[in-house]
Amino acid sequence: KPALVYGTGGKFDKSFNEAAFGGAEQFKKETGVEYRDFEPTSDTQGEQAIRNFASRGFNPVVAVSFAWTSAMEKVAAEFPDTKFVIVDSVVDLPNVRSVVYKEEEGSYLVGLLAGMASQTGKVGFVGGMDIPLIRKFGCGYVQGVKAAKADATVFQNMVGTTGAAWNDPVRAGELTKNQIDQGADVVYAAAGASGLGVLQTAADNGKLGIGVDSNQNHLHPGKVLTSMVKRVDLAVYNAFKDTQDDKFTAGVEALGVKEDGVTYAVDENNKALITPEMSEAVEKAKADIIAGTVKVHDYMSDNSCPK
Amino acid sequence: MTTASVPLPNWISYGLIPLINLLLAFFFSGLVVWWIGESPWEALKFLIQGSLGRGDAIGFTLFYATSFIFTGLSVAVAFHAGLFNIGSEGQAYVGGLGAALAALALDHYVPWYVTMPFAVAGAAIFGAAWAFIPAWLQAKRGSHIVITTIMFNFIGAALMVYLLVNVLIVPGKMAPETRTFLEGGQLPKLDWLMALFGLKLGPAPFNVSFLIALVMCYLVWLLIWRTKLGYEMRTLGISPSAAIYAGVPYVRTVIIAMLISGALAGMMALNAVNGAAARLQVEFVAGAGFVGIAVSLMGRSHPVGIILAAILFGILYQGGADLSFEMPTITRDMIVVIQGLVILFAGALEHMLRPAIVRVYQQIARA
Amino acid sequence: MEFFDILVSILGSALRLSIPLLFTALAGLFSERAGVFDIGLEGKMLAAAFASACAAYVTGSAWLGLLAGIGVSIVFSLVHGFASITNRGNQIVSGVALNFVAMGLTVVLGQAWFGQGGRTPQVPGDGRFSPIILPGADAVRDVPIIGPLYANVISGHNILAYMAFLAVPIAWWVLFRTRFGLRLRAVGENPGAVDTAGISVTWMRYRAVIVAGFLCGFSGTYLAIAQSAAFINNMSAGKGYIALAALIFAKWKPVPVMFACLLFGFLDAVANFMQGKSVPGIGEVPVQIFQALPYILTIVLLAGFIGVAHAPKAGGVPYVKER
Amino acid sequence: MSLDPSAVPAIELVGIDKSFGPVHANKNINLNIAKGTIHGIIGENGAGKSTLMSILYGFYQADQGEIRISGKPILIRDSQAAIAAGIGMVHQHFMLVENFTVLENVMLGVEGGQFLGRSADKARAELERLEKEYGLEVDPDGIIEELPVGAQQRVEILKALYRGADILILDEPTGVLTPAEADHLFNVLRVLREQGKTIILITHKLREIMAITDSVSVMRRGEMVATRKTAETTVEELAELMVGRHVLLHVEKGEARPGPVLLSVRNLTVKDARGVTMVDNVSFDVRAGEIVGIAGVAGNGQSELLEAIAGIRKPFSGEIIMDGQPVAGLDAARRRDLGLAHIPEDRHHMGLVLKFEEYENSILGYHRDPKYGRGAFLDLNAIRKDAEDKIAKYDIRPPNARLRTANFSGGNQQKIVVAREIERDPKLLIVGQPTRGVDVGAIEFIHRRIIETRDAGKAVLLVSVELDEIRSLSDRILVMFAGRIVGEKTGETEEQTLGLMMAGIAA
Ligand SMILES: Nc1ncnc2c1ncn2[C@@H]1O[C@H](COP(=O)(O)OP(=O)(O)OP(=O)(O)O)[C@@H](O)[C@H]1O
Ligand SMILES: Nc1ncnc2c1ncn2[C@@H]1O[C@H](COP(=O)(O)OP(=O)(O)OP(=O)(O)O)[C@@H](O)[C@H]1O
Ligand SMILES: [Mg+2]
Ligand SMILES: [Mg+2]
Repeated sequence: KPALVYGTGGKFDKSFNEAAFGGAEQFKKETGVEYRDFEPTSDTQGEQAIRNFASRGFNPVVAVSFAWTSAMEKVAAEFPDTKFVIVDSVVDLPNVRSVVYKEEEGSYLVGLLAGMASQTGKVGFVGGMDIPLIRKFGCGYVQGVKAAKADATVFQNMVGTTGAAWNDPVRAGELTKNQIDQGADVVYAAAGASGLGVLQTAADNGKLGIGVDSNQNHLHPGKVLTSMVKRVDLAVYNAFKDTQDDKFTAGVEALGVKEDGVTYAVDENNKALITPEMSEAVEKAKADIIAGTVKVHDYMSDNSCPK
Repeated sequence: MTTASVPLPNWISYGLIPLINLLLAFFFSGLVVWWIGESPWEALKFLIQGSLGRGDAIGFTLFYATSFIFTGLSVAVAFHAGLFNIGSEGQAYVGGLGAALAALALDHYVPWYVTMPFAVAGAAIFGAAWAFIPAWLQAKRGSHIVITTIMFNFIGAALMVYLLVNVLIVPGKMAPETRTFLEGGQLPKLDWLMALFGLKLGPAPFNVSFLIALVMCYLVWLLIWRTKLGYEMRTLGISPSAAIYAGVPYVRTVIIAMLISGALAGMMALNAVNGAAARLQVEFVAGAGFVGIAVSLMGRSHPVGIILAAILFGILYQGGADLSFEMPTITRDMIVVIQGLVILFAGALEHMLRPAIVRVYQQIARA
Repeated sequence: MEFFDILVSILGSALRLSIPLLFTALAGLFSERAGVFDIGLEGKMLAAAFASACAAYVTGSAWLGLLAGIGVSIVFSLVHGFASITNRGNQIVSGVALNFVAMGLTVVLGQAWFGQGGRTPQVPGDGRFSPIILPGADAVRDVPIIGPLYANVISGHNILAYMAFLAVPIAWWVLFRTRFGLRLRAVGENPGAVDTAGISVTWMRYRAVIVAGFLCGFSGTYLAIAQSAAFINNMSAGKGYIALAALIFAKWKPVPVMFACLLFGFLDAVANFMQGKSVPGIGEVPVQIFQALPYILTIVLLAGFIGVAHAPKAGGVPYVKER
Repeated sequence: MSLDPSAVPAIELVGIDKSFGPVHANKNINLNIAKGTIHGIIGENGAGKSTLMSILYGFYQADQGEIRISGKPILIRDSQAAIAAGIGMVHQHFMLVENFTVLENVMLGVEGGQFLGRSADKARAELERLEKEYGLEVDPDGIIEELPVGAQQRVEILKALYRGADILILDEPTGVLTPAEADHLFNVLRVLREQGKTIILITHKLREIMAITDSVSVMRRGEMVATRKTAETTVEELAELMVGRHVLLHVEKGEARPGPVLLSVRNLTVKDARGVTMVDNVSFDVRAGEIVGIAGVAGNGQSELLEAIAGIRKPFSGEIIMDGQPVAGLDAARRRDLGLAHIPEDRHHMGLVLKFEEYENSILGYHRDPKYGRGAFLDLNAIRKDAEDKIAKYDIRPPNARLRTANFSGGNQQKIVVAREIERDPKLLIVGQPTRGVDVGAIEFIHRRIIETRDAGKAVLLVSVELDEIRSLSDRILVMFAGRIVGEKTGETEEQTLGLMMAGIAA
């Protein structure tokens, strides 16, 4: 019986967790196998939830969000025969699969679009909690923007430095407003639930937002340029599936553009916003990345971003 | 006639009335559960099973209880001196720094029992330090300690986050937390104690700081009811004017009471940091400081009462986790509701039932 | 972007951030002027935010949201009244208790109803109070100085924001120019005098806390469906306490209360703006400093460097005739 | 002025009964007061006078009994009802909003309209009219806390008149007044009587009863023990009725053998919180083996003087020398170490912690004494033993050291304090209102202890508003008026002479 532990954002956060939920649902639809899930509302609950599932014989136990890293380290060691999957972080244990994404690549693509869509040549980035992972988003985004407009400016802000930062749309909105006041006309939100505040503010001020994790274009049709889709659903789906057909492999799995782990979203909500030359350019960039002719720098490789 | 000044026997004032208040709090909590469409009885069942059903469950329960004993004592000591210390949360948080620094400094070189006294001292000193400024402001400037301690909770949080994110974090790690302490920096679990009762502790982080907590209960009892300082604190707490008459030094007493209160709050970190997580994490206090208020009110600021109340809340916290796991519609925040209701009924509404009970009592007394 | 634009931007942000403080502080003003201390402002704000978000989401009407927010907030006030007025309980303890109830209940219900980790779903357009562009805002936008000030600072807020500032003179007038205000202030100074004047102390105080609830309803609603578009766990984030501090800082006077709230709002805005930027001379200042600034300032102010603030004499003391 | 018995009385109280928890403050009280008369009520502290009046004014609710106003039974549920029935009251402790203006205080509750603006002007006019008519000058815009007590009392009276009271209750109005103010007050009362208003006057001062009332009732321990036409009674009779037996308050005591000076006060000035001078450049000595009494109308600075000597209140200037050592800088505890004992005026708020058990109060202020425990700890056994000894020696009832202090009666509470302070056998004993709210038996007991203390060669400083107490105990009497010591007399001095001095008239 597979089990899924969400991040603190909650199951229907229209973003990260909802994507994970989607993957699990798809698995259920295809295989008809039931699964259990749990939504911790505070950091302290994660460890107990993971342990509870493990001790009740659930397998695999999938935990999305880096917040459960240390919890996973502990519990996975306690239950060596159970298969664990952690998303967005690396836990180096024989029974743990760590799924990480090349967010820099996806961010590069949306950055490229942002750069082209911006009239002012100024764009913004609002991150959630100030951690390397989010800086990685920002770094890829900046590279994309510069690729489109070498002289463009990118304002970068972080909502906060604790878990609360994922849950503070008000502050996120204020930061967005600041960036808009400074001239930004496209703002990329990589801030979980706080991102909703970013998109809201952008829409309220007639500017464009960029969604993250799952396709958020529909939140404000015509006001969301695109979304950097992170296929968390894939990670969950694969985890469940592989364990079922016991093809489970431990170790690090890095999903990038090539593996279709990250991409940008186009649907009827934002078709009008993406001009032919934009889609042409972004598709080319995509091809180049896959071909390896374009190399997007990964912030976490050296904790720094090329200026 | 008014019943306010009719004396009641202790078993009613300190036993029956708090019990009834507690039951009221639970009754209303039950209503909430019922309101969101779950069965209160089912919920209660899960709550009890999840907190007392298995060895590790009991372990977790006592683990939480340990934290609450510390914070409960913290609130109680201040309360006896007439001070309402809402700052235990922040004092515990900052105390964690002291405990962690001791562990980080020593764990490479010495076994845990050598580190422990330093960790205790560190936690106590940092906690007390965080209580000092509010205490001083209350004593010297008369700035309301309730507001100042609340403010210090926020300031403490900002300070700790800054340190964890920019100073103590392990480079390259995502989560803002210190490195994991080695054995030498940790407080060992109490498996043997559980074993005595034929229980398996399992993964539960029930650890030595529980014993430290019990020692503190005894010391606090001594302080309040057996020492001259305690006598002065109680005098000040009950009747400030009598304290002046008796020559109780206001400034000194207030500050000392708050320092002790802060130190006790700080020691809560021993349980969470050195005992359980073996590292200093952001927001590790997780509300234990506030639970202390409820615990102290329920326990009538007496160590024995506090131990009982702390265990009760331990049951709530551990059982609540299991409950929310079994009944996903009930999140663990249900505990916060119960906690609030307990404070409301055992604290703010403590006199609500007294007149009625006095009448009943007088009926029986006459008959 | 040169200094003036920055200023305009910060001022606008400061204004937005000070609104919830203003409503809440005014709420505290009425309650405490009547001798009922209210640490529970925080909780009332939170409960109101949740109620308004739910109502607005379900009905799609911002005004019904406001109504719900006010209603729930008043219910909390009444509980506080029941504990501290009728049962003469400790007012601070009661306030603390209600804060916990609000903090927990909102998440429990939110999770049970919407399954979004305690948040409510996004409230669609009409469910929100959206910015109002004051007449001529766009016209004067390009006029130097006043143009941007009018267009970006004065104009472009939602109706609640303007209500907040309207509430200040009204509060003043009610407190100092009406019978209700006279009695309210009297009951906070010497309930005995009010009682012997043949006025019910209890009823007076209840009315005061109800007004407080009413105003907290606005601040909560503003948080949830004006400033943002949904309820978020613990979204009041200590604003209730800051408002309380502003109230003390302003020595329980309406107009100073407004300035105190604007000051705290300004600090918050600066904190947001400064983050990531480096202060000349000092270099990059950690955000935490700015985040802690309002609290630190509060301490400094409370330390009496503003001169002793005289709380209403009967504040915090239940009215007990017979021992 | 009509004292015609056939006329319907203005006020009839029938079987009024009231308890505060254990305190039976009013026991089945019956009282008739004729219209257009001034009726006095006297009684010890704690006798139940204020309670009875507060019931008539609807401030408290009687547990039983009926109130009739000019014949009609009425239910006085709250002060509103009382005011409606034409009753006005000036409370023992003023009921004024201190940071309001006089006008605001007068208007409170009868604002005449939702909005203050215009109605305030009307009120001002009316107020000024009343001030003229009765000669009760106060500045309508003065802030209460800045007014002298006398003026504040005028405001209270104006409040009542403004509400159109026909029945005016004054609870110990002269306690806080200078004689001049008191005389003025009485003139006002006479004017009111001429106008047919009915007045009830509570006081401890028999002189005043004789001077102004038409009839008088006496209360003792919650009961109404007698009512007399003033013309047909005497001070002696009233005094006897008050305390329940023939009073010879003169305790027999031997000659004083004054020794060396143990307390000397030099140019002491004390100001209260508002900066008003309460003790004004006072100097005097107290010698070993003598009792020095300080007489004076309440509120003339005796309390402040006492507290300054005890180290509870900071002097503004001047010296206090105890046994040759200046102590102005020391706190209460240090002064105790030097051999000071202090029986405070207010046992409920200073002398005792009512929530403590008896034995805990038996060490209040001396808890740091090594005899009650070494080092940081208290030796409970020693303390309880010690407490039980005192209980036996002072016949404190019930004899139970573990009983909550609040559950002792006032007299016994007072004995607890007296025992604690006197058993220290101090060098210097300062005593404030030792027998306030204490029954006669206890009074004599306490008086004897105080004299024994003197005879044991201690210095005793006694402050009391009860002249008889002062006269019967003191070897020397200092009379205090308006913060000054206006003269010194011996214990044998005539009551009248002292009275005049206390009034600030003769020296
Ligand atoms: N509000 C109250 N609650 C409890 N007990 C009270 C209250 N007011 C008075 N008492 C008690 O009732 C008794 C009578 O009090 P009361 O004030 O009527 O006496 P009094 O005759 O006015 O004394 P005094 O001459 O000092 O004014 C006293 O024992 C007093 O302690
Ligand atoms: N302020 C007070 N607070 C609490 N209890 C009080 C208060 N005043 C009086 N009491 C209680 O009321 C009872 C009677 O007090 P009071 O001062 O009237 O003494 P009393 O009735 O005159 O008795 P006696 O004077 O003969 O000792 C006592 O139990 C006393 O503790
Ligand atoms: Mg009286
Ligand atoms: Mg008495």
